[in-house]
Amino acid sequence: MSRLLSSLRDGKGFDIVLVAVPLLFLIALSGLPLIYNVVMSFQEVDMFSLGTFARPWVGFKNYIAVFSAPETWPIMRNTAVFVVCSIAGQFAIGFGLALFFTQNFPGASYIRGLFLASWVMPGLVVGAIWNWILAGDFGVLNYALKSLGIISENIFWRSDTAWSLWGVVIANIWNGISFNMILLAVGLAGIPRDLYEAAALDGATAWQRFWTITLPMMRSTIGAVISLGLIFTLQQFDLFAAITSGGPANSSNVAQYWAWEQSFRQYDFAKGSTISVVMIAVVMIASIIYVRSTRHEVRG
Amino acid sequence: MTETWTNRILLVVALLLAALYLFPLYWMYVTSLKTGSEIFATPPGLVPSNPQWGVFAYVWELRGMGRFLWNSVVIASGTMVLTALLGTGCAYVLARYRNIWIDVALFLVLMLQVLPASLMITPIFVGFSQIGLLAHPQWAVILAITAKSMPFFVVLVRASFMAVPAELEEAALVDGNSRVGAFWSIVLPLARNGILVSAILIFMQAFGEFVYSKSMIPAVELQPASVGLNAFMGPNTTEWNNIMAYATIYVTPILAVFVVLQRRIVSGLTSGALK
Amino acid sequence: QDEVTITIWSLDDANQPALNLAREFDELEPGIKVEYREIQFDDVVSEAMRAFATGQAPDIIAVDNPEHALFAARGAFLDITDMVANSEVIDPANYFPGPLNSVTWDGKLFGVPKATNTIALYYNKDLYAKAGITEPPQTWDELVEVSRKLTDPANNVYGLAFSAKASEEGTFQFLPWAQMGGGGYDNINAPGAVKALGIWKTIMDEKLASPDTLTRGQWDSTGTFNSGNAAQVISGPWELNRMLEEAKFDWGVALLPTETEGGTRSSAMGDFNWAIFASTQHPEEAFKALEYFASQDDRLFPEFGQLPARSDIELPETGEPLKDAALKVFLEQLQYAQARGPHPEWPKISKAIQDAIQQALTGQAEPQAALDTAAATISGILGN
Amino acid sequence: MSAEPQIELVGIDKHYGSFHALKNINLTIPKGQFVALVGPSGCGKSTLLRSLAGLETITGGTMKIGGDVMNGVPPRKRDVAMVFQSYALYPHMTVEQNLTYSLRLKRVSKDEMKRATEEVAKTIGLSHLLHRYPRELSGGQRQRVAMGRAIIRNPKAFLFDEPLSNLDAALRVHMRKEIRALHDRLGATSVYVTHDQIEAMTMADHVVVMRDGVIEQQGSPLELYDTPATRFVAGFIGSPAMNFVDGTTSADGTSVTLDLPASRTIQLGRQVEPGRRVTVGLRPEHLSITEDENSPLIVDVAVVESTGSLTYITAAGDAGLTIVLTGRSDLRAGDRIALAIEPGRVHLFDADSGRAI
Amino acid sequence: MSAEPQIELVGIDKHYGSFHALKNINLTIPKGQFVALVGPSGCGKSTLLRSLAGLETITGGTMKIGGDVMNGVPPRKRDVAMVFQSYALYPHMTVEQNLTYSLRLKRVSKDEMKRATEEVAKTIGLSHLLHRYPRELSGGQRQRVAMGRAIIRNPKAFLFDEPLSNLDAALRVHMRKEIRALHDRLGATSVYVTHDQIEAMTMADHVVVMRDGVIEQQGSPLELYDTPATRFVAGFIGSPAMNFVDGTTSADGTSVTLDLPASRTIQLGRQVEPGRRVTVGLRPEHLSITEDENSPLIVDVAVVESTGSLTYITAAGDAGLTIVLTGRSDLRAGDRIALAIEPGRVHLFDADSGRAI
Ligand SMILES: Nc1ncnc2c1ncn2[C@@H]1O[C@H](COP(=O)(O)OP(=O)(O)OP(=O)(O)O)[C@@H](O)[C@H]1O
Ligand SMILES: Nc1ncnc2c1ncn2[C@@H]1O[C@H](COP(=O)(O)OP(=O)(O)OP(=O)(O)O)[C@@H](O)[C@H]1O
Ligand SMILES: [Mg+2]
Ligand SMILES: [Mg+2]
Repeated sequence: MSRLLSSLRDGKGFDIVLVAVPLLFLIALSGLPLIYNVVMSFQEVDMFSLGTFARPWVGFKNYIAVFSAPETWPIMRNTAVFVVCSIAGQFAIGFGLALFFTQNFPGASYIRGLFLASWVMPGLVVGAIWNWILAGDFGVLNYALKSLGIISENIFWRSDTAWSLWGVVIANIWNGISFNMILLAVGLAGIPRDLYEAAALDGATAWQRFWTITLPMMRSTIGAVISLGLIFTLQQFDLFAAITSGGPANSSNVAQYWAWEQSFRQYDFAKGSTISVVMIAVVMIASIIYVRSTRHEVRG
Repeated sequence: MTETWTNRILLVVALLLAALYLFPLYWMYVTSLKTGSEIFATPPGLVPSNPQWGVFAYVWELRGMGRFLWNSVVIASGTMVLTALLGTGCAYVLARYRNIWIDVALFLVLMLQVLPASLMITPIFVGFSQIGLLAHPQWAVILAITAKSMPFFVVLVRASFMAVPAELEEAALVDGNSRVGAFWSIVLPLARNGILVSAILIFMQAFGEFVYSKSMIPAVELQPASVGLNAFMGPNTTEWNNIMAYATIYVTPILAVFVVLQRRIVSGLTSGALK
Repeated sequence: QDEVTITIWSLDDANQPALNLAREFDELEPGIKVEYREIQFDDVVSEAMRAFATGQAPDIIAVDNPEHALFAARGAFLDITDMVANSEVIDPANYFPGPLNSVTWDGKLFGVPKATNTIALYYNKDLYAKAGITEPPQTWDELVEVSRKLTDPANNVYGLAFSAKASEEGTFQFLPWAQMGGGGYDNINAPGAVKALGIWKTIMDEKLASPDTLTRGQWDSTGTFNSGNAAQVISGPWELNRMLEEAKFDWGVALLPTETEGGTRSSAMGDFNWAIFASTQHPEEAFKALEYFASQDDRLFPEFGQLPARSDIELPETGEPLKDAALKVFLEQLQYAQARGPHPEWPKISKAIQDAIQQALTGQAEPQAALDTAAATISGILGN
Repeated sequence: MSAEPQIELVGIDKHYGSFHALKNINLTIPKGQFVALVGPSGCGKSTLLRSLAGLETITGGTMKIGGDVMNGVPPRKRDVAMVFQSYALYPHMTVEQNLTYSLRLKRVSKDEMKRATEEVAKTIGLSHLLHRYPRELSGGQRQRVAMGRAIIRNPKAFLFDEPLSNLDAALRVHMRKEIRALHDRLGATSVYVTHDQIEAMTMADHVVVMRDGVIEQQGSPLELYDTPATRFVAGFIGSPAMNFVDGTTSADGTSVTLDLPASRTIQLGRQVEPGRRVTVGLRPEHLSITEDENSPLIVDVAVVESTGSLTYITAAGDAGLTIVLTGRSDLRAGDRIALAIEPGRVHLFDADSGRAI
Repeated sequence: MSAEPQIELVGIDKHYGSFHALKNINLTIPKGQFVALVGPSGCGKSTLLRSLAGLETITGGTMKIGGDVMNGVPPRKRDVAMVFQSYALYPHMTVEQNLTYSLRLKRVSKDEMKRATEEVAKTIGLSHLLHRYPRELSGGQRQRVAMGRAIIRNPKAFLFDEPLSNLDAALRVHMRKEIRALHDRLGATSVYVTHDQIEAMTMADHVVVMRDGVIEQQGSPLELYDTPATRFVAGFIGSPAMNFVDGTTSADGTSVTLDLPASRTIQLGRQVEPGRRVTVGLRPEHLSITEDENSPLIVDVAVVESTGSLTYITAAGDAGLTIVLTGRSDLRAGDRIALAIEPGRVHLFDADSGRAI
């Protein structure tokens, strides 16, 4: 008993408890639902059987159905474009801002805080506002672009199949700037100053210092931010619901919205789960890449 | 002299960037002050011609926002505390070691948050109803949100712990502290930037959470402001100004608080620690 | 004595009938306690399913009429045919056929219509006058013609507004056209339906309606009519109050144009139905509540602005000339309103129709091909 | 001072991955002893200290402190104080808080803490900087805080890892005295890593010389100086380092012929195995300049350096003999000088194994 | 070596908030000179070096390198190499990458980089550790990497901040030679901060003694040793430190009466102002033990310490005189000894101002 106690205070027991409790909690609250979804993707599901695991098994039927649907590949392509462009945009802008605000000019820290706005605004409201901003006829974005002479004809961000996905990407980039910026700012704050000093003496320009010191030292933060960005982007839902509903003609539909449509519009839970399982597979690959990348992290 | 000038230029640039970025927020503010027809005017009016200041008091009263906001605060605080309690230690251990088990744990942590809430709610609802947790809906929601946001917290805070030199913890151990104590008095304060910011983000996320609360809290008295807002935002609404006023009341104080709080991200927390 | 609690879920808020009637019923019946939960339009079915699956379903629920069959066909709703037969308050004969049809499955009654609505053509009389148009269009071609005249890009005015959104709203708006053209959900590629879609395509291609029609719901589309940015709009009576308040011009309502002069009329039928869950412990009390609601149907319009689904209720004058005129048209249009389905797989059928609309309007498929695909999908769902 | 062992290391092994940092270390330190641990950079001194503190898990062997086996015992329960080579100051605490951290853990009373802080701050000369943060200190000041943090305690053992390396000479002399006085006053056991010969020789009761993870020799300071067991120890102890010249013992075993250009012979003053290849060790301070024409060592001066009190002369040639003279010298580069050495001060090592003969 | 000034500091001031770290520093360093910067811990040495490198913005004065004013010029453009007191190794780079960082920035060819790395790695003795990361190195190894990173370059000036403090004696001697050889080969200008007297005295052409942010004295090493301008410099240069005893000059000004218990008089060998309060400075190495009964200094031995080659004797009493003897001594604590000093070696300082007389 006292050995156990002392291990808890001083030894491995401390570590094990710290990890085990949250992991068990997570497995119970997130793992089981995940499994529930995976199981459903192999079953036939209707409203009566939502409350149980025991449902007729159908093997890969749902998968075959999903992959033979004509909209599948366009939607997958949209998803890829949406994810890649959103993350690239969020990260680049977020990093740029974070770097900008490391310049310690007066007011910097307050103004930086304002960039949390997109995180704190409720998804419903964000969706509605972007809906207006992107509206074709009376939207502010078109108005601004026209006033600046960038476009002459209104762009129907929401209803033009060529633009609809980009409309949501823009909104989503805006949405993700906050968390990218603030987390990268924290990461930047953790880099010892003297490394920059040494690099400056070694003749590195600001640009070279960024590439050779900042980026590698930020490795763990960047890995975390991008992998979380991926997950958030793959969960972005409000914007689709508010702006395009995946339309027109699925031109802005993405896997997560499609999965939701299948489950909660068509009430085809099995198909919804199947799509989400396919998404899980994608995230799994990304997670493995992230976890592997942590091998090269630098411990302070 | 030159320094103050660069500072001024930087400040101006910062303000411009903020203005650009904050446009949607601004739009929320002006919309709340506009009259119904002004909202859909073409071209859009950047400044309300006849600001309806009374809208805030009106919405506050009408929707009983005090109670909603209080519920939001309760849920968000509960989530933040629970997440921080469970997640901080986990992140610390995941940062401290480097082996295959850590990889597995990290992988699990990431994987466990991949499903969107809308797909998680059904199994969670079913599970909670079976163990009777739905009788305490706010608790149920706190637990559910915590599970959803913890991986986020863990991955981020882990990155902060990575920046704390291991030697400092060792020094504390030699000075006679236990692992628990060293963690508490040395490692934690030095990782506080990351923890603080992540906790803020979690709080804000939980403050706006909506999918779980909507499904698990049937009683209006216990619902958070997000659900109150949603109830208000049916597909056929004319009250955009009221909705935006609601959103304004909902968002602004919390944003203001955290603009101030996040200032504590200061650089060089560990400088001077090591030779 | 034991007080019985019954739970009612509905989307109505404090300004709408269900919540008020439920309160009244609670007051009225000392032995019955009513718990009321307001649910958002989008969540009704999913919440209900989840609750039903975990044994926590309410006693009474209000569901959108096309989704009624989804529950009825699975036996989730209580068969109230016999209760209605014995009831002194509810008489099926008093209801419009459309709404009644939507609560019927397999010849049995699984609920009571809560209210009803339909769509018609609103038009801006001022803009008509400016364009020299005197009469609202009677046929589809006339509609296109009139819209062309009314469209005025320089002033940000479109000739027409409607919704072709990829949601139930799109189906709701298109189905009447298909039906007027001799089609239906089970015959969606009838030549008249193809023609109807062709007309829609013309309207979109010529920008007689805003491109955002593709992603905008009826409510927002009507908003552009109210602000003078569209000269006509196809929408329902739920807009009346807003329009009275916002529209700063003279307007009128006309029946939906038909395919040909004097051709078949049709319209959509909307709004919710009451149903009792089969799992209820208190079927009698629940039915008593439905009876109370039905008994108050005559208050729906004067107090809450909703149209009762009943032909035996005379709607009183409101004193608003515009509104009263409009109401007449809607009541006439209601005669032709048809229920969607009923079919337990309605969401999937509807989805096939939406896909066809969107494909055709975005130019990804010709109307004929798009509707053929939809027809094939639907017939697969219908099991033919 | 009693002789009961306070620290006992038996067969300690430590691997970092595939790198074998400590190899079968056996060491017994009696209570109250002051042990200096010396050895070239990277030989494992810090590793040994860290293992003693419980910061590294040793991969083999038994470690006892105060008679109790310490393998697996957490640092907290070992009751040792340590000065880290890298300082490891708590960056979020002021100097004062850094100093009192361990006392606060022990819930020492406010008064006593105050007294102790003042005393230690005076010893390390930082009384005026108590409210600074580590990042606002100079390198030497940081090191002094690290030192102060250890000596404020009253532990079973002190572990010092080059605690004075960044201090100036005067302060270093002062601290040396203070540390030794503290050690004596507390009767504690101390292990002291240093690169400073004078520190090792003057402070320690016992010196342990390490090399590549192995204890090469241990003994009292003068033992190591006078009778180094190996060529390595001989070269390591003493500054400037001992000069080494290869040679062969004469047929009678009383002298050595050096491998220097004009083959020279030096007397040993004792008898060794004849005709053997040896390395001769000559301490710079034992070489003196002589007028004797027959001196066995005649060299050309290459460099003359003076520290003021001493003069270092480096001879030309491969061997590059170093000579230390007291005071100044008028010699200049290029002068030819003859060197003398007392026979009793010649060290001999086996040319192959390096063991002393 | 030409005498054109390479580094010129005029009236340099530096404040850290309210703390005045450098006060009106004036210093001119000719091209090719090797300057040692010494002074007690916290006197501003690192600050001065960092200001030279452009890492601290000076708050006053003008700084020129190679004739160009450097105030406000970024570090990168100053073309100086620096060894940081805190090493500042790049933790995410291997030893090799750390070493070659500056070369890679200059896009030096692969071959040349390889050659340079090998050469430097050999000099610093880390050839076998090129693929390790800094966290896997011992303290001394880290310091050597920091050193290597500076010397792989070919800059206008080298700035060394205690670059050898964590190395053992043998390695230090080796590195000392290498640094000086490199300096001579490149004809660079070097500023070298050290606490090691021997380093300062043997490596430098010029020594600068700082104290509390002020330059106290500068000159050649032996100048400082022989004719310290102040009591502070006298005490700082030379190890062990000079002994100081207060006293009063005699009426004829040729001797001083010390304030020691049995008032003693020592001869000065020169004439000074009579009846003046002075501090007498006696270097430990200039005191010798004499049999002369009339010796002016008779003390009791308190501590005898031997480093092998030298013996330090500390006398009892407040003054605590230190004496250094070559070789060993049989003296023990408690013995009474008489000390002699040559009159020419007595230093005199004004008792108040500390200035040399
Ligand atoms: N950031 C700072 N804020 C306040 N004071 C500082 C700061 N950095 C250094 N100092 C003070 O400036 C003085 C000079 O510091 P500096 O590092 O130059 O000393 P140093 O001569 O290098 O000493 P050492 O030999 O101990 O390294 C010290 O007293 C130090 O406490
Ligand atoms: N984490 C590690 N991984 C691999 N090798 C390591 C690690 N830490 C230390 N070493 C190696 O172990 C050896 C011993 O290191 P240690 O720090 O004990 O040396 P030291 O004797 O203290 O040297 P110094 O005098 O330079 O401080 C060194 O060669 C070092 O490179
Ligand atoms: Mg070490
Ligand atoms: Mg310094």
